[in-house]
Amino acid sequence: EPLNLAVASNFAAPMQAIIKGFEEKTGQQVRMSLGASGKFVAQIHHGAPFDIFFSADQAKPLALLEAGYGASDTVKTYAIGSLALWSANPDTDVRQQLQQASFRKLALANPKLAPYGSAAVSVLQQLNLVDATQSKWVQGENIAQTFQFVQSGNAELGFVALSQLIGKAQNARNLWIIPTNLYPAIRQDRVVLKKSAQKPAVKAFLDYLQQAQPRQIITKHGYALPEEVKNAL
Amino acid sequence: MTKIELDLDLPLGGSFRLVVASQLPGRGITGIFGHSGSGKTTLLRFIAGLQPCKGATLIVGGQPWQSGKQCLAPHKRSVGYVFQEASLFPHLSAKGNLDYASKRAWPGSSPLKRDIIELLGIGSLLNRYPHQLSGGERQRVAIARALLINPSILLMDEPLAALDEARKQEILPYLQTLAAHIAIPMLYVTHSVSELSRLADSVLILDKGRVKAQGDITQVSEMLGLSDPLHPFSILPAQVSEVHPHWKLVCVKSHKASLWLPDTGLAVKTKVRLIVQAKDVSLSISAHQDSSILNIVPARVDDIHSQTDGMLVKLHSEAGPLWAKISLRSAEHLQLHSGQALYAQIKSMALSQ
Amino acid sequence: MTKIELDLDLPLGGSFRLVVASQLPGRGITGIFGHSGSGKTTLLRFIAGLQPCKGATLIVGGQPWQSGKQCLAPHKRSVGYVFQEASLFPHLSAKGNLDYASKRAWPGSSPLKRDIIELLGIGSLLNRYPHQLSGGERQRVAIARALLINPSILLMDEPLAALDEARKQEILPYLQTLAAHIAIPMLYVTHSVSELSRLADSVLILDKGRVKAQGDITQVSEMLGLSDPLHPFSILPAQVSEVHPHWKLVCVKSHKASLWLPDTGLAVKTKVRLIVQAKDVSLSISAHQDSSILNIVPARVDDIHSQTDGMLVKLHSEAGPLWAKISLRSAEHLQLHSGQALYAQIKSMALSQ
Amino acid sequence: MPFNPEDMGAIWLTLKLASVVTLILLIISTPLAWWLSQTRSWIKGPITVIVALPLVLPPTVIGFYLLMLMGPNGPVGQFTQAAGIGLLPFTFWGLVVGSVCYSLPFVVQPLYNAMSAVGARPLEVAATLRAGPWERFFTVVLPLCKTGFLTAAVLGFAHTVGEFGVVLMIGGNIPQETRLVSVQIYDHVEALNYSQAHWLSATMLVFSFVVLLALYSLTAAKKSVGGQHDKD
Amino acid sequence: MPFNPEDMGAIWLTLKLASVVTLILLIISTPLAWWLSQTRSWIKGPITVIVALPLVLPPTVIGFYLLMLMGPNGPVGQFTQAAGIGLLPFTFWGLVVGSVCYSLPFVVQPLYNAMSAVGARPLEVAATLRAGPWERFFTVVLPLCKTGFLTAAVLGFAHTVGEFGVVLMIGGNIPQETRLVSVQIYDHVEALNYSQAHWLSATMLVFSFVVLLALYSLTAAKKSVGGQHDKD
Ligand SMILES: Nc1ncnc2c1ncn2[C@@H]1O[C@H](COP(=O)(O)OP(=O)(O)OP(=O)(O)O)[C@@H](O)[C@H]1O
Ligand SMILES: Nc1ncnc2c1ncn2[C@@H]1O[C@H](COP(=O)(O)OP(=O)(O)OP(=O)(O)O)[C@@H](O)[C@H]1O
Ligand code: MOO
Ligand SMILES: [Mg+2]
Ligand SMILES: [Mg+2]
Repeated sequence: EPLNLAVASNFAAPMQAIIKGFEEKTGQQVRMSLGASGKFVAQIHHGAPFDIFFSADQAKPLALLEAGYGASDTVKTYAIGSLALWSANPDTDVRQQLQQASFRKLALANPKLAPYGSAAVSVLQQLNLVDATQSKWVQGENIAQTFQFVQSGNAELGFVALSQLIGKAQNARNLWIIPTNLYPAIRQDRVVLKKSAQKPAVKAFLDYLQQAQPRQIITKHGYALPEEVKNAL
Repeated sequence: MTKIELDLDLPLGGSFRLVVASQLPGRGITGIFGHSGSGKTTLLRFIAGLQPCKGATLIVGGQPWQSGKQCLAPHKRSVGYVFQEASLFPHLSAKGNLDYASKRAWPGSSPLKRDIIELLGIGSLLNRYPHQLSGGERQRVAIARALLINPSILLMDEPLAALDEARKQEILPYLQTLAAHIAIPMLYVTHSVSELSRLADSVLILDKGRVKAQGDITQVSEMLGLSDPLHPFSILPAQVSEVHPHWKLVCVKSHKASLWLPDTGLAVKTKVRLIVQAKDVSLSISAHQDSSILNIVPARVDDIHSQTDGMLVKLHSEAGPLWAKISLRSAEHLQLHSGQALYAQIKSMALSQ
Repeated sequence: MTKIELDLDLPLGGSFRLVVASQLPGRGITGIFGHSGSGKTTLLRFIAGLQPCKGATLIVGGQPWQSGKQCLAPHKRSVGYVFQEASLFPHLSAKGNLDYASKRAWPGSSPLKRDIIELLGIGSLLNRYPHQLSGGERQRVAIARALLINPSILLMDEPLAALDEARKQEILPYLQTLAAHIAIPMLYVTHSVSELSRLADSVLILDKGRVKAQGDITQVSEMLGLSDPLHPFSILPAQVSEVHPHWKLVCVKSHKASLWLPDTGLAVKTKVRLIVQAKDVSLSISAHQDSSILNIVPARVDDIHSQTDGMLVKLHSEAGPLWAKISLRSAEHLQLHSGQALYAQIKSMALSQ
Repeated sequence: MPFNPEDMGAIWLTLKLASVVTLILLIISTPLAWWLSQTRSWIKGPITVIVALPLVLPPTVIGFYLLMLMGPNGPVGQFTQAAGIGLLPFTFWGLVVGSVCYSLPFVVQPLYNAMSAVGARPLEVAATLRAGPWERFFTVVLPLCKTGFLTAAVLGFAHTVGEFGVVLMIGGNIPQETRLVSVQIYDHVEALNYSQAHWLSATMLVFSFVVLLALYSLTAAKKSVGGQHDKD
Repeated sequence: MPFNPEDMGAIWLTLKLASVVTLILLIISTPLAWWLSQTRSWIKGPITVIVALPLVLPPTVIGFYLLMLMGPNGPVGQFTQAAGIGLLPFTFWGLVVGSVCYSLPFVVQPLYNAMSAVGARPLEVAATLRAGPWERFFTVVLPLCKTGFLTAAVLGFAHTVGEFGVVLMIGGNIPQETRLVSVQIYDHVEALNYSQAHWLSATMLVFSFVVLLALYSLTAAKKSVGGQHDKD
């Protein structure tokens, strides 16, 4: 019986690599469903056959736990996202443009739906730029759309996930990795669903996540690990 | 015998109402006659079950097709219907249209498909689609289709209106034979008095939705003959008494007189109906021997009507009652008066049966 | 004068080809005559611009409607077209259909809308939609619509086929007057010889897509008169010489003879065309004085044809060439032979103009 | 660029779904459209509108409501469980139900229009030629509505292939089972695998073009006469 | 539960968009459908299919491609900039363009079918009654295709109201400008604000039902005769 994972879209790439390693190692088949976290919650409420839910935030696993769908003591942060301000034009100085509000559109994820969005709003609040920029915001439903707004040049700059820029050559002008003190950590939590709590495959996968190889994959994709953040603080 | 008993009262959209309570004969051809808009099509549609009518009664050959609310569905009524417009299926070729009928033909002996196609002259058109046919060609295919369903009543709504005279002359006798031999009744809507008098055994005359007259064609012939007052005619029932192949004539006995008419292959004893147009009857005081007019019948003047364009003379002739239309000048010249004895002359070639 | 010059060679779907190179007169009524499928409708469609034809020529009243590839669009051709099927706009009421035409009428003096509606007897139907009209009613609305566009040519494709005799008798003279007074040419397709001979000044006879004969009706009358070999007729051009209101007769001069016919309000000097059915002509050796037959004309036997149903006699009469159809028995009785002198008798009431 | 096995699975699943859904849609819509075209009842208007109504909600939201209905606590779910079918969401047949609901108007409407245009006469003629209601339908209405059926099938098929909001919601994006090409392309785009997305999109376009064109030519090749009721 | 001002703004914007898009769709589709119904050219088939083709891609993906095309580096974007219109994404008119592209087939197809069903005869009659091509179109084709136009308008309107994949992608969810009800409902569902979502969905359904039914009754009220070319 395959292991069914529901994974927030932004974590697709690292999870794919992790699953590959896991399957090779254990022979256990894994099926990954990608999607928006909110959708997974609705689906889990209505009998979706998932075993573990890797959310894009902390609120949703908690809500599932409270609604009685999550197994107690299985909520745990599996990765921490990093926010970046980015422009597709290599000649743009993103920090300067943000300060002067001299752009047409600023892309960010919808703060109601995506933690990257609320993080971006916090950054703007910290920098006192909300009023100056709000009329120029364009919001993506998720961080992927936000990235596309910027990448297609329709928004001159935007708050994207650092993980989205991994492997793409950048310079110091058009990319600003936002200091973590400007926004609350974007902790992405997972939860095991109650009906799957006893499955050996679930346990095996959670164990595997603790190993070095998957942890390396996560950091390589631009995420931090909870322990490392703690260390950094 | 497929007698048709009808009783309906059918209002159509406010201003028109068709009221018919009648019995139509179960064999032969019944002509339905009436002005444009008098309800002929509506009557045929009711009989076919296409025009619903609350509370009507329709009994065909003893079988109730409708009685009050119980109504036999149209496809369970054994009718062949030639619509006033040809109404071929546009998605089928002429052949497809015919096959549609022959595949579903009612059981029983039926005329040969090949014969029907030949008679109607549509053999070369079979692969064409309706939009590739001329008006008359479409109508002929529609007639063939209605015959091929092998119905027990034929409903024909001006089937020959789109056809040329020659074609009509070919099809008319065929329909006549069909009605006589297969013994299915035929309701035949037409505007043509000559078609009517030639074909119909019995007639139903509609006027503004009401039955104006009905009965055997000889019974209604006076009304029918006067239905177009300017072109009156008389109908004489007759029986063939002799056949003269040499002269290509037959001699028929009508009332007390013998009349000659063209031989169209009639056998002795056959009953025929002669239509004598009033304008074809001339009058003479003496009986002329040196003219080409074969039929010279002693007669007595019964009545004289003055019309806008001449005199209409009602005659008691030895051949039966006859109308003669003559000019006022001739009437004066002959000093015509009621009771006068004279001779009615009828060209045999002007006689049709 | 809206003379119509035509030159077309139009293949239709493989098996049919219409070839006409001809000139049609620019005034009066031209009858288009021919069997079902002979190409009448196709010809009308070509003239109206609805049937394209490569490389054809069509010149109407000097204006080129088509010359080779240059082709005037249908809506720029001043035609009124009564289609073989009524073809009313289904989304418009009868009134809407009429208004569609009258709103777009071509400039020029035109008959009064009120008069047209009254003549066609459609005043009470104006608010109905086409599907609420009977077949004849639809056709009448279509005729009115074609008249209301006030065209300079009228194309009529069997416009009266769906109408009853009485209605026809009302409309025919109107169309005649129209063609004569407004002086627009009319191409009139019909299967009815009597309609044709009554209406048409000139005739075009089509046969399998080719022109079989064409010309003034008297020129083609022999062919026309024999077009249905079983019902031949002759056409005599004549002129009114006297009017006798008392007798309701007029006297017309045809060739050397004077003939009487019913007075339909003709004035002296009016040119008329008499249609004499061969079956209405009887022969006698002597001239009878005591009969109601008014027209007794000296004649000489020109030729005798034997037919399946009698003898067809070609006469040289003082009234002009005449066909007489008599039985073989009469022929023997009268010892008929070529060159024989005798009298042709024609009932005046049988004459129509 | 060749497809990975997941893409292949998604393509196969999509074709299967689109074919099944189109078939079911035609089967459901035909009587519905026929009834709408024939009835004079006052509920004709409301029913027509109700058929089109799902369109005004975003597909994901429709999916959400379908999920509630078909879930273990929803009335449909209770019924399917009682009937021994089990639960529909997250199964192939769940996708079928969802797609059918959502694409229904695109199939009903063209059929309804085509059927209305047939008019009464051909049916009357068929009735006098002994064809019962069913026969009339199959021998007259169907052939005269060919264009309408073609349109209906094209719209139904294409819309099912492309639709993903409903499918994502009630399917759960499970590989081999409910992961369709549309979802797969969406995933590729979301995961920023653009070249993969382009490739799959182009394939879908070309493939659909060929399928639809073939369907179209096949229908148009036979004498197309529907609607042209008479020529003089 | 009353609406918050954001919801009200979204409702208003949605109606505006759906009306504008439906109007533009009808204006574009009418000549296109007419051409398709009249032409005998071989490209009729391919064009018909191409019109339906966008359907096979998921709306979000269409939106993605539109974003690229209309962006500063895309050909359309370069053109609009050169033409002084500026860039279309994240503007109301960008949504209009996107919705028009995506809903086109639902409007073209019913019109095409209705127009094909008119047949040649009424046009021929109108031509002999001195009506030029335009006049024929307006006085004969339009009234005879009323049902087709109704269907087209209903499908186009409903689909624009409900569509959100394309709109999500090129709209940017800007209040008063590109934040539509569909997006709003979607957000509520994603954010697990279910009661808010139910409320808004119900409103949209009821409202659309009323609008569509009114549209429907209005058209049906006038003598509906299209298609029934003759009765005996
Ligand atoms: N649906 C309808 N609503 C209103 N009136 C109608 C309807 N159908 C027919 N009529 C009217 O009923 C009358 C009878 O029509 P019907 O078709 O039976 O006439 P008909 O005798 O066949 O005439 P025709 O010889 O011209 O074909 C006509 O006056 C017609 O206008
Ligand atoms: N589209 C077509 N394809 C093939 N043949 C056609 C087409 N249209 C007409 N025809 C044929 O052309 C011939 C002439 O047709 P047309 O309609 O002109 O005849 P018509 O003289 O008007 O006959 P009718 O008196 O029966 O109306 C017919 O034999 C018809 O079958
Ligand atoms: O990771 Mo998300 O929930 O698609 O923004
Ligand atoms: Mg009738
Ligand atoms: Mg014709």
